[in-house]
Amino acid sequence: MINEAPQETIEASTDRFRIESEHLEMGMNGLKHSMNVVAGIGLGGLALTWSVAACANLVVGVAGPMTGEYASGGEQFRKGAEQAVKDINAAGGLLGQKVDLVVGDDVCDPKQAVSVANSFVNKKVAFVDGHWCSSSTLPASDVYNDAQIPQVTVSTNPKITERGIQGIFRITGRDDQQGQVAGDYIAENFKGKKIAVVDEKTAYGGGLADEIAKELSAKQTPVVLRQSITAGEKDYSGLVSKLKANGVEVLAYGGYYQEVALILRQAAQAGLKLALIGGDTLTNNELVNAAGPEINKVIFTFPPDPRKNAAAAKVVEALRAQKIEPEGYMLYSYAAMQVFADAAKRANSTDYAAVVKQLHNASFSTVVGPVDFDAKGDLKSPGYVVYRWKGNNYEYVNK
Amino acid sequence: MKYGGACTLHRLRTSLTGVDMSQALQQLINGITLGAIYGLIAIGYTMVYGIIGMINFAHGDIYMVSAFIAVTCFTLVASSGISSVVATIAITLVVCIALTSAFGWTVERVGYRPLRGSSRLAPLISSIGISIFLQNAVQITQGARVKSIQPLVTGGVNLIAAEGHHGAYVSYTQILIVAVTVLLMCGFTLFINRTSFGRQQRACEQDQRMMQFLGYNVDRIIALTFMIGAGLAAVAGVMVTLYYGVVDFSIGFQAGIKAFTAAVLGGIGSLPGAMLGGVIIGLIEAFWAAYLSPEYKDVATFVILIVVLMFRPSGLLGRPEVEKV
Amino acid sequence: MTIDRPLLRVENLTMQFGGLRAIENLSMHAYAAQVTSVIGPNGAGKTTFFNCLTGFYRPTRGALTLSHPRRGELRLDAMRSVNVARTAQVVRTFQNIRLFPRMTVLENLMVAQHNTLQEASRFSIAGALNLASYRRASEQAIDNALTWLGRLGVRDVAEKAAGDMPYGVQRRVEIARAMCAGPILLCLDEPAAGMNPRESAELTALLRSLAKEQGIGILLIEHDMSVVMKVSDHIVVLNHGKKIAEGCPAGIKSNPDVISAYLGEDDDSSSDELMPHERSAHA
Amino acid sequence: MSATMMKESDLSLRIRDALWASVVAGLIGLPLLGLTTRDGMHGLQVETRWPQLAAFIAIAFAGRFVLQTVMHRFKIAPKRRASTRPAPGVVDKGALAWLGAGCVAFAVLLPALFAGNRYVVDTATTVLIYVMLGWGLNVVVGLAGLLDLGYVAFYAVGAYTYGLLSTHFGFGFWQALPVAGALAALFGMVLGYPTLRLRGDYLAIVTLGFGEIIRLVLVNWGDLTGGPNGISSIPKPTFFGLPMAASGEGATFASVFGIDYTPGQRVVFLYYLILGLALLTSLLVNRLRRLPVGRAWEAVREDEIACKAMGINVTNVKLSAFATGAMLAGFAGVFFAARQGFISPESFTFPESATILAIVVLGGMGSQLGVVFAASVLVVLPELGRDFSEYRMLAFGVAMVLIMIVRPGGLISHRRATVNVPSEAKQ
Repeated sequence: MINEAPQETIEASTDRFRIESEHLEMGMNGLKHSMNVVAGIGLGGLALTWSVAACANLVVGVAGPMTGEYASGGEQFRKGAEQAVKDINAAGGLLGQKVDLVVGDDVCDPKQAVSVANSFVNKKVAFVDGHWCSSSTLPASDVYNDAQIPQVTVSTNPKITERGIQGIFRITGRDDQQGQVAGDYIAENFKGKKIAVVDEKTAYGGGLADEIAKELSAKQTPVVLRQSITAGEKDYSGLVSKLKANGVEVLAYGGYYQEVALILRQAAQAGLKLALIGGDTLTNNELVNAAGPEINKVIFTFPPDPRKNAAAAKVVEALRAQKIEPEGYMLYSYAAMQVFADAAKRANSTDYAAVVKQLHNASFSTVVGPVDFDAKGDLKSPGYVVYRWKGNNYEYVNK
Repeated sequence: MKYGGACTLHRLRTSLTGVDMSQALQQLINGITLGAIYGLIAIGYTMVYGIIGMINFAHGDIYMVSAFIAVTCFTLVASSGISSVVATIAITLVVCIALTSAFGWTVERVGYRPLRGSSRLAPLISSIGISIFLQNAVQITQGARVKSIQPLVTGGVNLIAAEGHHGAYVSYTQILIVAVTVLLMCGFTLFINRTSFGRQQRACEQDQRMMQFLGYNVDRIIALTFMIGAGLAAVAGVMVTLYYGVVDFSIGFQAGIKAFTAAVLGGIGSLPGAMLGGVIIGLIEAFWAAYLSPEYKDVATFVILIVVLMFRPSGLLGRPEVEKV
Repeated sequence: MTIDRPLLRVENLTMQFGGLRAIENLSMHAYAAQVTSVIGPNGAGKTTFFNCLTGFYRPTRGALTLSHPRRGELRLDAMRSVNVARTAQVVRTFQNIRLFPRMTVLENLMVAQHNTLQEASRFSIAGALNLASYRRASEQAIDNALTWLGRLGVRDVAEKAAGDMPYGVQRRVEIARAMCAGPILLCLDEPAAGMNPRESAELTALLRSLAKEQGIGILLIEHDMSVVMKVSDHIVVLNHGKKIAEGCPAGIKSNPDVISAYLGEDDDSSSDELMPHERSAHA
Repeated sequence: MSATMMKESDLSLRIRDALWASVVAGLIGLPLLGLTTRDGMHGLQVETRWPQLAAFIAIAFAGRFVLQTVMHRFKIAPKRRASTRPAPGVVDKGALAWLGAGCVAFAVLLPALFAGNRYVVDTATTVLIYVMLGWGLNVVVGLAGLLDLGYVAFYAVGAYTYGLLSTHFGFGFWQALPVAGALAALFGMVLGYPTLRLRGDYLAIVTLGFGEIIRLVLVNWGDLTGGPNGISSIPKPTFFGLPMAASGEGATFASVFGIDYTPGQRVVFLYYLILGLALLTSLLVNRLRRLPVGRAWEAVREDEIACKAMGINVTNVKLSAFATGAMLAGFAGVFFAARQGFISPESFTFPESATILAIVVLGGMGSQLGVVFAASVLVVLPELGRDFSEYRMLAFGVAMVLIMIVRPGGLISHRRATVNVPSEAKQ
């Protein structure tokens, strides 16, 4: 009687939760219950197999970090896919079948990514839109390759398409490409300024920063400081005072927006004026409030803003009507679905070989513009453009 | 590790050439500020440990919750048209401490009281469970996006203003943080040493059974201890929100580990120890990050902790336990 | 059995904690096949003496020398507690019983034979493969254990958790465990505490026979005078860390210093200690 | 009459108690449920969710009240001082043995029961990895009583050993396995050494520190470990040299056994592989427990001083425990790397250590079967929750708390004696 009250308060948090709490109780009262839990694996499995059996529709999957640190990125990604599927079904489905979308949450954790991949295989998905993080896409793609499921990702780590997997495609550029673009921009526009290249130790950030550094040295632009920090920290005063000591004016940063916000704020607090250049993840509008007034110092590379495409106008409208701003990778996720649907139509089947063949050879017109994949599965013409944040939205930088 | 050592040495050489006093001073300031925050959280760990001899793994997340409360509160106050900075901070502090200590109480009631007297690991696990729960509860109810407020206290003092922007700079926020911490520490020490509750609390640390026989409500004392710990974490939460201005549901873990390390380094169970440990760790991080390799600063922290414990198995200020035969 | 050369020689042993002298210039001998008792009022430094002897404390001054039948002269004061038990084969029990509470009584006794068994299990490899050599060793260990449990009359609890046993039983189990470790000098810290007269009478008989038939030396700390007087060949009386008397039971009983040491004690719990048992001793 | 009086009084008592509960619910609900902030055009804006908060408080009240009433009705006394000693076996040995056998049988048949259900088999594989880790940590925490919060470090050592040996020197799974085990054991001893003098929570934080150090080195020592990119395309284990592939150069499992290859085969093979490893682990640990070293582990947990007085070298005993536990983690790590084909520091963070420790404690320390159940709960629960992913970790946390409260000794708190009186000696 001492302990129960707060349990109730916990239970209260959601009705869904109570469904689960049934499962918990299994654990509680010793053995026979626990036995049920072991059977729980079975039940879970059965439930899934049934759900597969139940729907004769065509199933496609979208996978990304729906929870956790990068949840907002995953959310954009999911919304894009949902919209695409909605539109496809509105247009009478695909090959006469209604399309169902299943969502997989990998929390950007490689282990969970594999688990998600297997559950997709189980649900007999015909196509996977994702994953979002490079570190999830890498292990998951093995499973999809195994099970012969075509996949279109937005992960930018070069390695992904370098492993000779036939069925994986990338609808964005690669870190090395955007690194180049960023590097060039710095070399041209910040001549003679003191430049530092910093990255947080993530698969994404490290790769990007290395590419920027490479490009800078190629352009004989000196870098006064090359540094790595640990993502997830809150205190970057060490880095800031190091930048200050080196009189750095331009900071090229490889990493996610959370750290960017903190670095900018702490730099401002230490009275250090910085221009910051980063990669595609800085499109996330969380950065706006997080960085505060500093936001206007942020420059980043991103593929041409699809919202400005005529082809995207309808979709953008539809999304805005639902109070969803189609920012970041939302439209790319949408485009991935489009590409698959298109390829399937041309192949007149969702069979792996046929679809992949189409994806490799045909060229598609999507909300992000014309899409052409090369032999490795990368875009033939990955355009990266430089943007600058202005208040609540970003715009092209006119060189 | 070897590589790490090598590269740090290299960094040391390169950075020492460009180093000037002002940067050292700057890092000293930053380090102490950071240390003050760690210290405030560490006291929570150390008090709880002192009284029930257990780690409260949820403590870091209580601090995280308090940071979120602070964000909400700041926003509310701002929108309610109160412009005075002092008033804003005061109100927020009060609200945060009140609500957060409620969390502290709940944690004790849910995760600890039912398990009193059972194996020492049971409460450890339940507190890990609570910590996971809090993180996800916040993520669901408050959203996974980072919350951020505009800097409330701006400006500061240039200590060595001389050679351009190479001066050491103390922001008013930093001064505020250190000041509040010092005040709190003094008041708190008095509270523990002078008040009757303080005496009861310390008596409980000595011998709970006896206190029970003497007719004191030990449960109540323990619950209060948790609430006080949470209250201090709340202050830390507010300060961090002021200092960094950016909060997300994952800040609890990092800070928790650091504060816990601080508590152990200083000698778990000792209040001055917790503060000392906090400052030491803050300084290690600040200087290591500035002069050696930022990516290895946590390694440094833990290595130093281990070395200290190898020579002083019960921390810097902890009373060494004699092997009772 | 020759009692010419003492088994244990204590030469002006001094143990100091900060200002407090727990033991001061204690010199005494203990012989094989004999029971030597160390008595004295509370806080006389008896247990401290045991802790120095068994390597838990490092003496401030003085020498503790054990003449080991096979290993020769061993300086106990220079040894770590592990080696005192392992090399010098000086095994002790504890005033506040220290069994392994959650393990069964039998397991407790097996742990006492750890080193022999570990030897036999050859880094656990022979053990893991359950080779004959190891099986034999462990079977021997088991019935060695059972024998000792039998000797102490607690064999029926062999498979019970040691911690759940009543006090008296735990005491006897602890003695059995000590014997399993194969001591040549056995140090018992108040073995009779918490035993009823009958039990302590049995204990007395047992200790004597242990000393005689096993030929081991027994050092005994005991408050129960009836036991002490019956069992001891030699008694050393400590008070405030100093030796105030030494000799055979009869001599000690009549020794005025001893009487005053006990009766002089302002703490009367210890003063009445001598008298009643006196009577029972005569009876 | 007086009886009704009684009822009345404790009814009001219960109501007051429930009110108190709802007050607390209100206090903790207000900042989380009641208020929230959203990014507005300029800075944050506060939104209120009074209905949810009200519902929350109401449920807290009702729940508390009902609970009290139930407890009152069925006279369930709140157990305040749960016993330190494991409760006398929940069931008798026989039943446990049968249950164990049942689990093994279920495990062996599982791929057949869910033929072609890749997901279930794969999840079961994950469960078994954790079972193996749990049994390994059990040696350190459950038997030797050394609280280790950095266990994942040895798991990482194993995984990276295989990852590096296979990608750089072309080691196969089976060659790498012993190497990794040995290396992990070595680490176990190296890391164990400084902690020998420490007890309880000092030990905890130091081991935690080691875990973090290893992880940070993995992240930052890019030249060796590939840093955050980790190591990818790690070869899958082979069936006695026969690859599990559609058509490799030379013979494949499928071709040799004259069956046509399906990707499912590999998953099932991996499953049986880890099942085999796990069963071996179980045998080993069970055997060690019955050996002098195993008993010494438990003795050290029970009373170090008594151990010294028995002439047991506590240092060696502790180190052997660390080494054994680490070795098993190393094996598990190798399998993990082989199964994932990709490893990166993200997989070896503190929460992982916490989960493994939780498995050991929830299972009931020292109980192997308990570990199996706990691992199933902690792995399957989030999986079942995948479809409403947000709430799954929430439930996970609650589960840990609830299990601890309901069974502080763990699911199965039952200690088997390591030695019995031989039957012929009984009389």
